[in-house]
Amino acid sequence: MDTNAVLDLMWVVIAGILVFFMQAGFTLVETGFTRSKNTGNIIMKNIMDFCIGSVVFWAIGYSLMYGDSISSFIGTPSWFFSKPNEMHNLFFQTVFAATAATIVSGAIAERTKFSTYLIFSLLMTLIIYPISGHWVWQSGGWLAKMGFTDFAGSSVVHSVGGWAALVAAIMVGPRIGKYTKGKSNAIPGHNLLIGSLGVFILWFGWFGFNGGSELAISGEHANNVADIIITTNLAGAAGALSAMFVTWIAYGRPDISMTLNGILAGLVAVTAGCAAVSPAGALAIGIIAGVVVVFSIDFIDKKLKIDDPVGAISVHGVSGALGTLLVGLFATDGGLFYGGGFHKLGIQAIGVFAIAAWAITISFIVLFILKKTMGLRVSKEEEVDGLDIHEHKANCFNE
Amino acid sequence: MDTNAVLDLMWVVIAGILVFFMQAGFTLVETGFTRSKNTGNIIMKNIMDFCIGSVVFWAIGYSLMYGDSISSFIGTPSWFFSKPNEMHNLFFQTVFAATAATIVSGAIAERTKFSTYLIFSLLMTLIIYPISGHWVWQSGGWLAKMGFTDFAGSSVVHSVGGWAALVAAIMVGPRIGKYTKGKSNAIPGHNLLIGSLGVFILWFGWFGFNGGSELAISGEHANNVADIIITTNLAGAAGALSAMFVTWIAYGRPDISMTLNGILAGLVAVTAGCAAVSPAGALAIGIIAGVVVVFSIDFIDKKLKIDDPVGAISVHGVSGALGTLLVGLFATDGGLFYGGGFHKLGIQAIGVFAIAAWAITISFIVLFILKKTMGLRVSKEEEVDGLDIHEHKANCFNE
Amino acid sequence: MDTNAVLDLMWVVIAGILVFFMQAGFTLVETGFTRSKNTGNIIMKNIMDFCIGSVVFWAIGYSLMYGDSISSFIGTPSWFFSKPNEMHNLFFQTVFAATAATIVSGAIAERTKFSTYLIFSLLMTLIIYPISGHWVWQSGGWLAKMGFTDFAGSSVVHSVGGWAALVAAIMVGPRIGKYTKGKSNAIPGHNLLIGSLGVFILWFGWFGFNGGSELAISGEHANNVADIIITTNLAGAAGALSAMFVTWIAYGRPDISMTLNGILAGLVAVTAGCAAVSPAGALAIGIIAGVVVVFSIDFIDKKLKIDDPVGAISVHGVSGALGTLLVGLFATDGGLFYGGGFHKLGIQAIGVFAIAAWAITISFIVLFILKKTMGLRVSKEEEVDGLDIHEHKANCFNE
Amino acid sequence: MKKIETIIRKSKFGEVKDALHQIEVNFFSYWDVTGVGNEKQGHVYRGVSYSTSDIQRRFLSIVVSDPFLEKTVAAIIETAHTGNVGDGKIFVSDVIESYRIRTGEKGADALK
Amino acid sequence: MKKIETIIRKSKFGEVKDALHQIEVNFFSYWDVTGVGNEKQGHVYRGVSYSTSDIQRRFLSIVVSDPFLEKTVAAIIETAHTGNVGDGKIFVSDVIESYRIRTGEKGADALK
Amino acid sequence: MKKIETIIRKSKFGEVKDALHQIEVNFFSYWDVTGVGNEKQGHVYRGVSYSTSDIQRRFLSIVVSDPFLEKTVAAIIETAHTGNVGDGKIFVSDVIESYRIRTGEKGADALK
Ligand SMILES: Nc1ncnc2c1ncn2[C@@H]1O[C@H](COP(=O)(O)OP(=O)(O)O)[C@@H](O)[C@H]1O
Ligand SMILES: Nc1ncnc2c1ncn2[C@@H]1O[C@H](COP(=O)(O)OP(=O)(O)O)[C@@H](O)[C@H]1O
Ligand SMILES: Nc1ncnc2c1ncn2[C@@H]1O[C@H](COP(=O)(O)OP(=O)(O)O)[C@@H](O)[C@H]1O
Repeated sequence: MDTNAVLDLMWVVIAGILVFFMQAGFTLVETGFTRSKNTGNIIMKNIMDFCIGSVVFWAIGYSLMYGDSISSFIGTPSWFFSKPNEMHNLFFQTVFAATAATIVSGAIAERTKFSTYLIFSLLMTLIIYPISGHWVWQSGGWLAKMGFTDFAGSSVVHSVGGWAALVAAIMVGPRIGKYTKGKSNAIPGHNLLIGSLGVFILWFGWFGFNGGSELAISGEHANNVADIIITTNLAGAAGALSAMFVTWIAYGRPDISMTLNGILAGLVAVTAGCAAVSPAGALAIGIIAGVVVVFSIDFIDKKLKIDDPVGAISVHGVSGALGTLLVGLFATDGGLFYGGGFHKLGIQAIGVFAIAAWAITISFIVLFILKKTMGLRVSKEEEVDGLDIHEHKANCFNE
Repeated sequence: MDTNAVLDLMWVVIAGILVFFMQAGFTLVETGFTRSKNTGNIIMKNIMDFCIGSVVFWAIGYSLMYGDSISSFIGTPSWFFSKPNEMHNLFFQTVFAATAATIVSGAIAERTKFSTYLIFSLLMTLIIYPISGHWVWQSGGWLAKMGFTDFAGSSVVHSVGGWAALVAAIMVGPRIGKYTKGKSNAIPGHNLLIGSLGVFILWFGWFGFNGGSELAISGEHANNVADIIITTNLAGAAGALSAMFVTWIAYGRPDISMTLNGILAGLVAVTAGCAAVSPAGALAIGIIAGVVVVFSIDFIDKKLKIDDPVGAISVHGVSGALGTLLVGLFATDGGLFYGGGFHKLGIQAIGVFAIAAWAITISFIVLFILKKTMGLRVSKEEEVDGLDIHEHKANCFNE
Repeated sequence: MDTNAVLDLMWVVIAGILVFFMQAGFTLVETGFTRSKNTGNIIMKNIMDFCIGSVVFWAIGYSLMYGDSISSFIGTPSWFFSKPNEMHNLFFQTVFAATAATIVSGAIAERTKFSTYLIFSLLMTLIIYPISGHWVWQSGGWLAKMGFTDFAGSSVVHSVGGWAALVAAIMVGPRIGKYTKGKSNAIPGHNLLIGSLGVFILWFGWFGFNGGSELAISGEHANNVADIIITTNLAGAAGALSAMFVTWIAYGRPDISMTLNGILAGLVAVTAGCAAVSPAGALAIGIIAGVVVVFSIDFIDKKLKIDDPVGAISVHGVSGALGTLLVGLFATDGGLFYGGGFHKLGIQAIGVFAIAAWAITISFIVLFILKKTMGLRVSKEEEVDGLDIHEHKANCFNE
Repeated sequence: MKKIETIIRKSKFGEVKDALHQIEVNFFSYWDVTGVGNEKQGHVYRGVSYSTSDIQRRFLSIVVSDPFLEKTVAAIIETAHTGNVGDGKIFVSDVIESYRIRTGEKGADALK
Repeated sequence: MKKIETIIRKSKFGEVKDALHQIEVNFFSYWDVTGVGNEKQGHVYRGVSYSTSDIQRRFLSIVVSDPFLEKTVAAIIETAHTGNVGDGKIFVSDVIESYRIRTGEKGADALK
Repeated sequence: MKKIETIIRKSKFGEVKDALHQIEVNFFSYWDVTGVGNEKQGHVYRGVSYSTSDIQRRFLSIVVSDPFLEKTVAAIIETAHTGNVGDGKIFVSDVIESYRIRTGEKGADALK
C-alpha cells in the first residue's frame, strides 16, 4: 500500500476508535440524566445496541448502505462484508451506525422493555439507518446525486436517531409522574457529574466523528481535517455559551444540564457543515443551535408533553435538522449568505424532510408492530421500583 | 528516519498511549465490582503497579524479555534500556508489562496487604512476565521457534496475569463472609456504572493493544491493522452477546456484571489470534469465550470456592488460554477448521501449558516466601472496617 | 501537502485531541477533591473556561502570542485567526491556553462567584497567558532569544496558571471553616475515585501535551517524540513513587490524594525538559517533584494558610517552576550535571522569575479590579449551603 | 403530642405525602431505611442468586398534636396500602415536649 | 432519661455540636433527613422550575439523663437558631431504659 | 409494646441480625448514622491529620411486644459486644400503638 493510502487508513482507524469511545459518553449522559434505580438497564441498552450493531452492520447492514445502488434507494445486499482493503471503512461505518441506534435509548429511558429495545435497535442498524444513509453517502444515492450536503451526518446519523427517538418517546409514553394535572414535573437526573463526563467524552470522540469523515488525511485532505477540527470545536464551545446565557436570562441562573445539552447541540449542528463552513460560520451555527435546543427541549416537554429524559429529540433530531439546513446559509461555497442564493438551501431542505419522513414512518411501523406483539413498556410496578431490580435482578449501586 | 519508519513509530506510540489508558479501565472495573470501603486501596494498587512497572521494566525487565536470548529461555540482562531508536518499543512493552501485573490486583482485592502487593507487583514486571514473554515474543525464544502463535498476548500477557491471580487468590484466601456453611454468598460491587465505564475504557484501549501489536502500519501492515481492529471489535461484541444470553437463560434475567465480563472475555480470547483469524472466526471465538467465562466464574466461585471479586482468573486466565488454543482451530493459515490438521493446535496447547506452569510455579514460590515473611493478608478488623481507613487513614467517599 | 507535512499535521491534531481531553481530567480532579454540594458549579467553571478560551484565543489571543513580535514583548494583534495551513496549530495552542486558564479554577473552588470567574478566565486566555507565552514560544520573544528552555510549558502553561491561582486563592480567602483558632482543618474531597480517574485522564492527555509539543513527527522528529513519551511517563511514575513514600514516612500511611498529586507534580515538572533530559534525568526530576509537592502543599496550607482545595498552586506553580529550573541541571546539552556550568541554570532562573512576576502582577491587578467591582466571593449562606443550589438552582446528585 | 413513625414503600411516598398535606399535616421529616420483614426480593450477582428481606423503604417521623393523631394514621393506612406483603407499619408514641427553634415556642404551638 | 430528637439546618451542625460538647453532652447519633416544613427552596431542572419544601436537614438523636435535659434543649435552641423560617424542631420523649453494650451497664451509668 | 433503638458497629450487624432471627425477631428497620461518642478514629487528608469521634454506625429500630423485650436486649448485648470502646448503646421506650398498613391490624397483632 502506498504511503498516502496508509496515512488515510491510519487516520480513519484512529478516528473510528475515537468514535467508538462515544458509546461510553452516551452511556454516561443517559445514566447521569436519569434516576439511579434504572442505571443498570441503561448500561445494558447502551452496550448491547453497540454489540448488536457491530454484528449486524458487518453481516448485512454495510452492504445495504454502500453496496451498488438499486434505483438510488438501497445498496445491493451481500452477506458478511469482507473486501480485503476496506476493513477500516467497515469499522468507521459500524461505529457510526451504532451511534444512530444509541440515540434512541436516551429518549425512552426508564420505562421501556429491554427485550423490545434490543429488537428495535437491531432493526435500526439493519434497515432504518442504512437506507437513508445510502441516499446521501453512497454516490449513487438520490440525495447525493442532487447535491445534498451532510458531511459527517447531522441528518444521516443524528437526525435519523433523533426522529426515531421522537416516535419512540411518543409511543412508549411518558414516565409515571412526569405529567400530572396537565403540568410537567421535573425528574432530576441522579448524577450530573457523570453526565458531564459523558459530554466531555462525546466531544473528545466528535473530533474523530467529524475529522474522520474526511475519510483521508493525505495531501490536500490534511488541511481539510485541521479546518474541521476547528469548526467542530468552535461550534461546541458556542453552543455551550449560548445555551448558558439563554438559561441565565430565562431562569435567572446558568443551568448545568442545559449547558451540557448546548454543547451537544452545537456539535450535532456543525456535523453536516463542518467541512463546508468557515470558523465564523461554525461559531454562528453553534450559537444558533445552543439557543434553539433550550427552547426545543422546553417546547417538547411543556407544550407537546413528550417525555424525553435526556433531550435526545432536541439535541439530535432538531439540532441535526437545523444544522443541515444551516449549511444552505453558511456554506462558503453556495450558501445563501455567501451569495449562493436559495438553491443549496432548497436542496438541504429536501434532504432534511426526506430523511425525517423516512425515519418517522419506518420507526412508527416497526414500533407499532412491536407494541402489538411484545409490548413496549414495563409494568407500572417495574417502573416505580426501577428497571434494574426487575429486568436484571440487581442494583447498580451498593455499599 | 524514512517515512515508513515514522509511520510505524507513530502508530506504536499512539497505540501505546491507548494501552496506557487501560490502567484507568482496570481501576474502574476493580473498584466498581468491590465495596466502597476499599476503593482507595484499589486506586493505590492500580496506580502503583503501573508506576513500579514503568521504572522496573525500563531498568531491567525489558532486557530480560527482549535481550539476546540465553538458551532460548531468558534475555541477556542490561541496565536502563537506552537504544536510541527504540524508545517507542520500550513504551509499548512497558504498558503491556503493567497490564499483566495489574490483572492480579482484582482477584485479591479487599483483603490483601498493600506493602506485600507492591513487592509482588514489582516481581511480576521484573521476572515473571519478562521470562515467559521472552519465550514467545523474542524470535530466539523456545516457543517462538516452535511456531507458537500469540499475536498480542492472550497468553503472554493475560494468562500470565490470570494464573498468577489464581495462585494469589488461593493463597490469600476468600474475603470474610464470602463462604459460610459451605455456601457462596454474593458480595455485590458498589458501583456497576463505574465498572461499566471501566469496561468501555478497556475496550477503547484494546484497539491499541491488538492493533499496536502489529508494531507497524506502513505498506502491507496497514490492512493487517484494519483487519485486527475488526476482529477485535467483533469478538468483544460477540462475548457480550453470548454472556448475556447465557445468563438470561441460566438466571432468568440478562445479567449486567456477567455481560461486562463477557466483553472482556471476548477481547482477551481474540488477542492471541486477532491477526490470524477471519471476522467470522473472531465472532466464533468471542461467542465461545462469552459462554465459557460465565460457567468458569460460576465454577471457580461455587465449586472451587476461590474468591475472585472481579472474575480476573476467568476473564484473563481461562479466556486467555482458551483464546490461544482456539487459534489452533480458527487460524486461516494452519488452523484445524481450515484444513491445517492438529499440528498447530498441538503447538498452541504446549505453549498454553508451558506458560501456565511457569506462571503458577513462580507465583507460588514468590507468594509463599512473602506469606512467610511479610504476610499476605490484613487483619480481620482491617478487612471488616475496610482497607481505606486502616491502610491509608482515609475514606474515599465523603460528603 | 507533502507526506512529511501531513505526518506532522496529523500528529499535532491527534496530540491536540488528547490535550483537549485533559479538560475532563481537570474537572474530575477538582470535583473529586471538593464537596459534593459544589460539584455543579465546578463542572460549569471547567466547561466554560474552555469554551470561552476557544473563542477568545481564536478571535485574538493566538495572534497576541504568535503574531510578529512587538519589542519581543507581545505579538501583533489580528482578529479571527485564519491562516489557511495553520489550523492544526491554532487547535493545539487553543487547548494549551485553556489548560492554563482551568488551573486557577481548582485553587478557588467552593467559594468564588461564577460570573467573576468567567471574566477572569476570559482575561486569562485573552492577555495573561498569551503575553508570557510570547516571550518564550515566539522565536522573537525576549526569553526565547536568551536561550530559555521550556519545551512544553512547565512555566508557560503550568506556572502561569499556578501563580495566578496563588494570587486568586489569597485574594478570595479561605473557605469557611478551613482555618479555625489558627489551625488548619481537613475538608475531605467527596470522591477520590472520580479524582483518580481525573488523574489517569490527565496522564493520558499529557502524552499529547508533551509529545505534541515537538509540533512534528516526520524524519528525525520521530525519535524525539518517542523519547519524550518515555521521559514523560517515567517522571509521572517517579512522582507517584516519591510522594507515596514521603507520606508513608511522614503520616505513617501511604496517602491517596498526595500520591495523585505526586503524579501530576512529576508530569508538570518534566514538561519543560521532556525533550532535553535523559530517561534517568526524567526519573530524577519526577522524584524531586514528588517530594517537593508534598512539603509544598503542607507549607502553603499550614504555614501560609492559603486554602487551595486541590493543591493547584503546588502542583502547577511550584512544580512548574521547579521543573523549569531543573532543566538547568539535567539538560544533557548544557545542564550543570552534564558539565554545562551555571549558564543555562541562570537563564532558566531568569525565565522562571520573569514569568512568575508577570503572572502574579497582572493577576493581582485584574483580581483587584474584579474585587472592587463585581466581588470575588459568594455570600456566606451560599457557601455553606453549596454553590450549586444558589448559583445554579440545582443539585448535582439526586436519587 | 404524639410521634407517628411509619415505614412505607418508597413508591407510595408521593401519595402519602399528598394525603398528609390534604389533612393539613405539613411538617415531617423522612429518610431512607432498609426494612427487614416478611417481603423477599430476588437478586443475582455474578451467578450467585440470593434473596433478601432487606428492602429499601422510607421512614417518616411526624410529630402531631393529639387531635391530629387519628386522621393522620387513617390517611397513612389508606394511601400506603397495596394489600401485598411489605406495606409497612405505623408506630405511635408519646412526646413530652416540642420546641420550634426559630421562635422558642413550646408545645402544640411549635407544631403549627 | 430523656431522648431529645432535633432536626436542624446542616449548616448549623458544627456550632450545635460544639455547644453540646461545651455542656458535656458528648454522645449522640445523627443522620441526614429530608425535612418537609415551612421553608421553600427554588430549583430549576431542564427548564422546569419547581420549588420544594423538601430540604436536606440533619437529625440528631441524643439520649440524656434528666438533669441534662434543660441545658441541652437550651444549647440547641441557642446555636441552631438563625431566626429564618426553617430552623427546625426539638422533640423530647421518655426513655425507659438504656444499656451500654460494651459493659452491660444500665440506666444513667450507660450514658456517662 | 416497646421500641428498642440500638446503635451498633456496622461490622457487627450480620451477627446481630442472625441473633435476632434466632429469637424470632424478624421485623425491624435500620439505617446508617454517624455516631459521636468515646471512640476516636485517626484520619489524614492531604497532610492534615485529624482524629474524629464521628464514626459510621448502624441504627436499628425494632418494635416488639413486651414479652420479647428482655431477650431482644440480651441478644443484642451478646452479639454486638466486642469489649472495646465504641460498641454502642441500646435505648428502650414505650410505644402506644402499632398498625400493620397492609391489614389495618392493631396492637401486638401488627407485630407478628
Ligand atoms: N417491629 C418492627 N420494627 C421496626 N420496623 C418494622 C417492624 N416490623 C416491620 N417493620 C418495617 O416494615 C416493613 C414492612 O413490613 P413487612 O413485614 O415486610 O410487611 P407487612 O407489614 O405487610 O407484613 C419492613 O421492611 C420493616 O422496615
Ligand atoms: N411535626 C414535625 N415532625 C417531624 N419533623 C418536623 C415537624 N415539623 C418540622 N419538622 C422538621 O423541621 C424542619 C424545619 O421546619 P420548618 O417548618 O421548615 O421551619 P420552622 O420550624 O422555622 O417553622 C422541617 O424541614 C422538618 O424536617
Ligand atoms: N446518649 C447517646 N445518644 C445517642 N447515641 C449515643 C449516645 N451514646 C452513645 N451513642 C452512640 O453509640 C456509639 C458508641 O458509643 P461510644 O461512647 O463510642 O462507646 P461505648 O458505648 O463503648 O462507651 C456512639 O458512636 C453513638 O453513635
